[in-house]
Amino acid sequence: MKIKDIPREEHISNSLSCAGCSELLAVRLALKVLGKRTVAIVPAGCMSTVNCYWPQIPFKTPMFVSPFAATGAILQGVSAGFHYRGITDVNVLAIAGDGGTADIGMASFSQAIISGRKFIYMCVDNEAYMNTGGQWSSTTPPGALTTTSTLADVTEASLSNRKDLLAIAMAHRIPYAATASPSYPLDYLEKVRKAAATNGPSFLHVLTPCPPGWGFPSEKTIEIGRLAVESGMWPLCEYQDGQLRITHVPRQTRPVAEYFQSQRRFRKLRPEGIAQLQKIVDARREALEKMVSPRD
Amino acid sequence: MKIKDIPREEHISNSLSCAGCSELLAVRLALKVLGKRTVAIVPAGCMSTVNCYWPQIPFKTPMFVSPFAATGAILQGVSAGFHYRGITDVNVLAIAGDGGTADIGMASFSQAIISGRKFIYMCVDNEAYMNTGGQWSSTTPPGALTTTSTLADVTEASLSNRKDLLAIAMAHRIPYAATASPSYPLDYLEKVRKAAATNGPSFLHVLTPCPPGWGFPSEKTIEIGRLAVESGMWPLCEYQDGQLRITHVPRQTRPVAEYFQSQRRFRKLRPEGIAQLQKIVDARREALEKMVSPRD
Amino acid sequence: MPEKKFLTGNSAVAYAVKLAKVGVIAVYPITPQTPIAEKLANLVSAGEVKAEYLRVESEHSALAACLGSAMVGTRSFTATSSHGLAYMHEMLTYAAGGRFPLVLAIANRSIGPPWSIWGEQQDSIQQRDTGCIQLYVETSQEALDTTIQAFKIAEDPRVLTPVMVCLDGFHLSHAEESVEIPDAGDVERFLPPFRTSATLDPDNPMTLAVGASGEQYTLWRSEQQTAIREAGSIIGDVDEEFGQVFGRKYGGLVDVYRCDDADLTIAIMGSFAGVARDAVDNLRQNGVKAGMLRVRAFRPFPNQVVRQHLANARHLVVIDRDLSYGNEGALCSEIRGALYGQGNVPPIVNFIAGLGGADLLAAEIESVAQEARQMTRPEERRTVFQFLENK
Amino acid sequence: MPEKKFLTGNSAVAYAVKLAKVGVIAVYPITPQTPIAEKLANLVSAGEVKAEYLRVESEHSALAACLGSAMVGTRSFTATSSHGLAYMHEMLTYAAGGRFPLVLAIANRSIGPPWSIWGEQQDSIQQRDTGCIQLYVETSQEALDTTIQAFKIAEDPRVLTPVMVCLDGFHLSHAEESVEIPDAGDVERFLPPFRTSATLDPDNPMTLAVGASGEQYTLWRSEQQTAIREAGSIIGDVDEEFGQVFGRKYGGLVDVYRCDDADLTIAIMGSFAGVARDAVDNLRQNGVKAGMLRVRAFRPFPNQVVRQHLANARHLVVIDRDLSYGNEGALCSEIRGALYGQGNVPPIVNFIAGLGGADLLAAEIESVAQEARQMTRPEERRTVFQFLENK
Amino acid sequence: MSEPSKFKGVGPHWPAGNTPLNVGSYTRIKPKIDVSQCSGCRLCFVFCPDAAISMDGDKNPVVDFNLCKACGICVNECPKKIIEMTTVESNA
Amino acid sequence: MSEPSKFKGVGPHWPAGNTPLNVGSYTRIKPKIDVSQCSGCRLCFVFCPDAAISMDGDKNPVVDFNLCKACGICVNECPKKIIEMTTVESNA
Amino acid sequence: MLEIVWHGRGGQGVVVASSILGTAMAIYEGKLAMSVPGFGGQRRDAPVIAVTRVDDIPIRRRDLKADPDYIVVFDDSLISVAVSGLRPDKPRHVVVNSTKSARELNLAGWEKLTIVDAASIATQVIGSPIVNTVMLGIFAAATGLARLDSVKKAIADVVPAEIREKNIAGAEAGFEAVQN
Amino acid sequence: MLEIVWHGRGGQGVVVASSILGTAMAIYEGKLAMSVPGFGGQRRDAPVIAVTRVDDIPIRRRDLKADPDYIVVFDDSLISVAVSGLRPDKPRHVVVNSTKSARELNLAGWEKLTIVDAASIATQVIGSPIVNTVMLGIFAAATGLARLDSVKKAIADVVPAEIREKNIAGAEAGFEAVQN
Ligand SMILES: Cc1ncc(C[n+]2csc(CCOP(=O)(O)OP(=O)(O)O)c2C)c(N)n1
Ligand SMILES: Cc1ncc(C[n+]2csc(CCOP(=O)(O)OP(=O)(O)O)c2C)c(N)n1
Ligand code: SF4
Ligand code: SF4
Ligand code: SF4
Ligand code: SF4
Ligand code: SF4
Ligand code: SF4
Ligand SMILES: [Mg+2]
Ligand SMILES: [Mg+2]
Repeated sequence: MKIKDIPREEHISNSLSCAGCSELLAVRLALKVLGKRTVAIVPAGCMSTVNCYWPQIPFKTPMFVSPFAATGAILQGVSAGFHYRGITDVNVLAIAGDGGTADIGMASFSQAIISGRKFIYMCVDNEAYMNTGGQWSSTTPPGALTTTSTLADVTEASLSNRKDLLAIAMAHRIPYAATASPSYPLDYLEKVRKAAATNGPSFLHVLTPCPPGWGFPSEKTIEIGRLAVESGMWPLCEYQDGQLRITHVPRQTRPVAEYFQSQRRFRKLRPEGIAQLQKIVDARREALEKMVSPRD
Repeated sequence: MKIKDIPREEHISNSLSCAGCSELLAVRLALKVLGKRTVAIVPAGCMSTVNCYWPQIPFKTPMFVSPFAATGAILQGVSAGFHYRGITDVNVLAIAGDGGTADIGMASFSQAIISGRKFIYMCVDNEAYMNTGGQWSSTTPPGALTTTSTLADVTEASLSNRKDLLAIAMAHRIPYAATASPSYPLDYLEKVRKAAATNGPSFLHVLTPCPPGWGFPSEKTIEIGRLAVESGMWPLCEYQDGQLRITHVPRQTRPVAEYFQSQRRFRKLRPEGIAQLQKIVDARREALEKMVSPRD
Repeated sequence: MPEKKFLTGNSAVAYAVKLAKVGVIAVYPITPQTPIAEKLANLVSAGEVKAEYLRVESEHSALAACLGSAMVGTRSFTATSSHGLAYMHEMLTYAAGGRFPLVLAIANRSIGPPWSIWGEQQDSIQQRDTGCIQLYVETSQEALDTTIQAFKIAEDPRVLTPVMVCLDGFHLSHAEESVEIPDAGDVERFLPPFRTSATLDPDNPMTLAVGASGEQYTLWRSEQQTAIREAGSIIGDVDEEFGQVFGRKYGGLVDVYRCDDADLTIAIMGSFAGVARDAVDNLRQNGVKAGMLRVRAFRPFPNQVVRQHLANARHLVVIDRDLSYGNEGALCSEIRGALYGQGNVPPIVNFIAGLGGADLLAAEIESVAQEARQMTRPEERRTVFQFLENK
Repeated sequence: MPEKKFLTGNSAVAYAVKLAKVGVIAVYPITPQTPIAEKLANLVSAGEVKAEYLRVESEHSALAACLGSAMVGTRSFTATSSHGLAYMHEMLTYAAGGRFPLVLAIANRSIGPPWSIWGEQQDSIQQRDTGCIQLYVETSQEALDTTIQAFKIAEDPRVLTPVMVCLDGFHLSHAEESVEIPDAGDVERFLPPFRTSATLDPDNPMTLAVGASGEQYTLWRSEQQTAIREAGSIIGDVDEEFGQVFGRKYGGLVDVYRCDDADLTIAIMGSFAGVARDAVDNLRQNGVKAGMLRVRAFRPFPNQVVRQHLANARHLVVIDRDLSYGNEGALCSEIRGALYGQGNVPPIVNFIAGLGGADLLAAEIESVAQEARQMTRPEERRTVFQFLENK
Repeated sequence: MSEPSKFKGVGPHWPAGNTPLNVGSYTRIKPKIDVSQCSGCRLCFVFCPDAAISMDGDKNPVVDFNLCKACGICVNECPKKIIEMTTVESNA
Repeated sequence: MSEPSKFKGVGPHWPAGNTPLNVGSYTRIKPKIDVSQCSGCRLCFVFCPDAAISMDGDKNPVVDFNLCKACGICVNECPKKIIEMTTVESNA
Repeated sequence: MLEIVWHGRGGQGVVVASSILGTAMAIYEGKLAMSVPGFGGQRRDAPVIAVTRVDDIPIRRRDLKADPDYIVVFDDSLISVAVSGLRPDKPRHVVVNSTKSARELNLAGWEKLTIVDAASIATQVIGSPIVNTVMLGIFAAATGLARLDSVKKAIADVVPAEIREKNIAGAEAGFEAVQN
Repeated sequence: MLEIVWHGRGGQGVVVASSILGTAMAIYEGKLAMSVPGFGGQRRDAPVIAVTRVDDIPIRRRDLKADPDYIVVFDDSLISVAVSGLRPDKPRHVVVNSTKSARELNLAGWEKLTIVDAASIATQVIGSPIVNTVMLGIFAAATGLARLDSVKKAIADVVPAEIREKNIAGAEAGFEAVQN
């Protein structure tokens, strides 16, 4: 796919989201690829709240505001219902936050994967409960401040203290899963396409920088996303047929410090903490490269 | 540890379990190693039902019958409460079934691991909802009949169609996790000891053959467990400090067919299915060996 | 052709689901409901029921999955009990507020602790404020017939509200008796194909379950209230029509037994109505003009018919297989509400019985009835616990 | 030394939790409760509160975690709203049945759909049958004082039942007003260290939350009922004692305003009592002998005091910020139950108002009151929805 | 608050794409594009979260002030740096 | 059913290890061990789910008929095959 | 109304026996019937009861507190339990599976008494010691309450296909054992 | 009872301003006060209001439907909204942040009117265009309702430490801008 091939038709606009919201951007772009015949299941979270309050209804495609914990189950039901009625040309898409996926939604997420039904589960991860004002979630990165975690610096505990949704989805042997970023639209949309083409459950874990929540000016949204990838904080990978691969190797790799300094949420992170995290990120990058490189 | 070192003191007896129940055996043996100062959190399931009905109270150590979905959360609370009160000499042990762990309990299980608190989460896995009469759970193996899954034979879908709790726990980077079987008491109890010694969350996934649920005579309970290990259906492994290792390599390896023929629940499994499963098991064994062998 | 079978209440429900041609079934096991899940699983794998059978991980998800399938135009069914129903609480509110026409069967059971797998109506009573319609049945036959009626009620364009069919755990869910299975063709004629208003349809895109506040919010809520009150008359109509087609009807909102001239009335819900009937007969043999009022519809609560049938009662025994801790049995206080302000209302004994699966015997009802006859002042009130008074 | 601060209802609750020296806090975010969770997180990380702060994955788990910590002898606290409270439903029943003395703060909010983050009391009303004590407060000061009282009530050996402190979302949870923060030493004297009966203790091993049936089951349930009824008097005593120590009290079960000689009474719960007071004053200026009855304790329901204070009322307006779909507002039907059988009871207008966060103005109450005055026959009943009647 | 529902469907549901409010109306600074220098790379169009930029013809990006929230992303991401924020009097 | 609670604690909780019923009382077939040949390996003791076998002294396994459910595991697992099931008249 | 109480142990098929008799009476004998299983999560070997009620008018009670006209005991270790506390106010027929004599079973006093070694019949005919269908045959012959034919049809309705024939044969064998 | 209504946009600190004035009145001016924030999940730039109520007796109403004695407008694009529909039955004082004249703002009719370019003061003194504390100073000076000193103390109570001093300075600057 090329930039020029990105469809012009818009399926969502006039949303009440904050300026520069990349969750909204992720949704907007995904719908362009998935098209009109897509039904969206959107649990409580920013993407429902800013898009569901009467009389302002920004989704042009069918959308259901789902109970916070139930996303995976609603997906199963919708997918099974279409299947029962022999309807095969509709994409079933969930758009859930990190809290809605990794925390309260974990059980129904997990079971939805096991169900083997056909759907796309997209987690838009802004690494906190933003709709309620930015509380800690289990994907909040070490060293990041939230309104309920004032963790001032990295501690041994805090390092393991984060759920890796891709790893969890892989542990479920999901047919297709990937990490992505709207800052890399072609990589992202290619993954959306593959997810839609998967005959079974698929999972997209999309990092969605949040200006007010992370503390950066709204015009930097795309830049921050790029920085996350280039600093190794957010590797772009893909898991298919049991194989993990890296889909984009950044030309230049930046120090994580740059990433941390770009956002107020990391302001309490001290040099030692940053150094420690740099090590971890380097280690992870290595491990990842090993993991994907064909054995011997 | 030697057989002779297994403490004689009994902490549970006169339980209403069926004859030859290996869940009860797993609990009985674990309590021997953990001792008097152990509090057990037991969600709805056979291990609570057969041990909690007034006036028949078989546990001699403190026990709480937990709501089905809440095990992980109760663990967090108990562990935090002890910590707040400065009590450090009590083992906090959960005894949950496969349904209580892999299905309804998945979210609280997942969060409990991330909490980093100190506890032992033991899943006694009889591969179905036995307390309610043997319905499908997400750990029911392919080809096994339950009262809600009459799946007559192995299908592509059914193969991925099973949650691997060890893999999921590893994806959470849990400090200590292991698979075990009461048919190998020394291996099992050594793992219980290590779990108790872990300063953080630990997970024990124990295969517990169930005579009425699986359809074999009660005297075969231990034998079936051995067969599971020797046939490669239930590898005994351990995950510690990010490393996975095999703790017991069976002297002889048996064909999975033997395992399937030993239980009525597999009666509908046809030869092709068995052959297919043999392949999968062999592949898994290989993969596992590779995974644990130090890289080059 | 109708066919006679010897069935438990649970099996009767399963056959009703088969006859209703349900498209999606999502049930999570729990005693005493489990046999419904198992029977349906068998019917599905035997090809007798052509439905998608979903194995979800909890009751919250079971009802959520049904919402999902109903939203894309598929008739959907779930069933549960006790802790399972409690675990569904949020979803019940959601299904009712979203006006999703679903049918749930509830095999009534107590909620722990104290744990008890046995019968009690606390589980569904605790859902009285969720906006779901609640129908309580007495026999296996009524369980089957009411489940079929429930789909028609729930899907009526004027109603579009979930219906819970409540059957007593074990006493009804597990006891077997003769049941006539209606002819499939008749049922197909009686029950039109699934209709719903809120759908996820790319050809008619909508946002479902939107947000609102103040005035618009209140408007939707008042419509919800109108719909469930309306259901009051529709429940009666559907029962009547059912009677015409199948020759069996149950009185709609309430079922009365020897009530007309009764000056002592026993109000009750569910399968213990059987022993209440015995008690009524015995009392009458002993010269007490007794009658029974069996409330079938607890939501919507039939204030008016209750008033009608209790107009002449001079003594009232209300049997609750539940308890609103900190007040009294729920049926009792709702009946007080119904009779409020009427001329000389009867004094009430609230008999809390059948908790934790306890059997209830006609004799026990009779002795409470005798107590009730001693009470004369309308403001007198007594709550009697089974077993404990004689201690 | 007491200290004056300008606080929201939410902050007031957080300060109460601090003063109560809670040991474990497990709160999951949800609007409008979230500021409680955030304030407590700050106090903990600032070292002002020495408690374990648990970040659980849901409200079901939040309450479960509190059960766990209470079980090992630690005073524990959680707070929630709306869908969060609904998601706790099973655990509320569990905490009450297991007799665990916990305190929950509920920032009242509606439950969707229609989604609304705004105030409404439906969420806690839906929990009326779970066995938890429910106290509704009017001001930030009362929120703080009642939360402290709640621990003492819940932990009383005669009660051992969870207490929900309910404050209206936004109107109270987010509005700021003057609050006097009691002296820490006084609170320590007023509130003894945490006591509970059900503990996981290796030195005194027990099995907690056991199963039972029939007679034994009924015995435990009757004890649970006795305890929560008993709480009725204890709530009053604790309020009295609080008054002696801190110079503020709230009337215990109910708070009355110009009721003694009133022949039109407005019954209400929560922070809208303020405008009800204005309405009463205005009505009196227009020659209507009006009064207000603010129900503080909805569970246990204070049947007797309600009867007492409404003995002379000739007209009654019951304002419900909730609705039991298929019947009427919950406060209304519970009041009917309380007055049942009394000599000439007043006709009631049930005013359903403040749904989905709607403001309620004194004038609106007054006009409904005028309607009520037109009604004379006790059996007359009217349900009036805010906004919709004038349509 | 808007007038209550006239939509005749049942329940709290609403036809898709109904947006009486223009979210762009809040801000009076808006991007100005010097189309003369525009390469037509479309990145501004792609990255605008609010679908406020459309490509009229194949070359010229056009900003819809009714939708634009003035986040500045287009300004930041335009490789040619030909977009700048300017204050507009009426924003619609 | 047993008599209602006399235990004075509050709520549905009960002192640990109270078991008025002997689960062994249901079955009248019980294992018989030929201790003369016993090696003292203790496997029967280890594998008995119901804690019905205790090692009296260091060598002799003893079966408590009140606890034994006659599952047969000990018979199956005894390496010396010196345990057999026999019908007993009274089982306590 | 006639009440039949069934006594056995978990695994012996007491509930199924009651269900089969109920089916026989309700479907093939033109009666109204109800079968009430002993409630609760019994596990193997624990005592279990079930009650079958038969009448010409609708049956209203669903409890297990029966005043039996017939008492069927699958396991003679349960006899004392089965007959204890029965008022002598009406004739009751006791049917027992046992190798013992009436005296050994302390049932000497009962005039309506049928003792058959159903276990060995079951082992021979069905190939397992599960006596429930054999006892049904014995019950039919000894009491005349249901025709053997009805019992056999009911077995066919209730018992899973793979073991159907055997169990019908078992019922026949039990029936004959009494006839002769 | 005096009612002050604050108008601004999400991010301009309207709610905090109301909270600060309430604190000043309640804690430092010996009055009773209540601050009612505009409810709901406003996101940046959306119009927001807040109401402060001040009285000598307990304040009972908690709604946003005020009949303001004082109207404070942080963003002059909101003036029309702010003054629309106000009955002329009582004197109301309007305080606006603007560079425009009364006529340009269509406020010519109002005798009690204070217009100050608070934005530039804020940018100078605080270093950001967030005008809420500056407007508080202006409000204090223009209305005399609260002493500057009380406002400064209240700011110290409400505003986070790191930006406290600047905002106090901002209030002072606003106050002086009116004084002179
Ligand atoms: C059962 C339940 N608990 C809590 C909430 C409140 N709630 C709504 S959205 C939300 C946070 C969502 O966070 P996330 O899923 O990460 O999505 P985001 O807003 O960050 O996009 C919370 C806590 C709810 N709606 N339902
Ligand atoms: C919320 C809820 N749903 C359902 C149940 C019913 N239930 C109790 S135990 C059980 C099955 C337990 O299965 P598992 O966890 O595998 O344990 P096992 O009995 O197999 O040892 C079920 C479904 C319940 N107690 N609570
Ligand atoms: S808070 Fe963040 S995620 Fe939510 S709408 Fe605003 S920018 Fe988007
Ligand atoms: S069913 Fe299986 S797991 Fe449950 S008690 Fe019996 S043997 Fe044990
Ligand atoms: S400023 Fe933001 S919203 Fe406006 S056009 Fe540019 S990218 Fe779109
Ligand atoms: S980003 Fe710049 S160059 Fe590219 S299309 Fe937009 S305005 Fe033209
Ligand atoms: S038969 Fe089973 S229960 Fe009895 S002693 Fe042997 S192992 Fe234990
Ligand atoms: S297993 Fe056999 S040999 Fe070993 S101790 Fe037991 S009886 Fe003796
Ligand atoms: Mg998020
Ligand atoms: Mg299991």
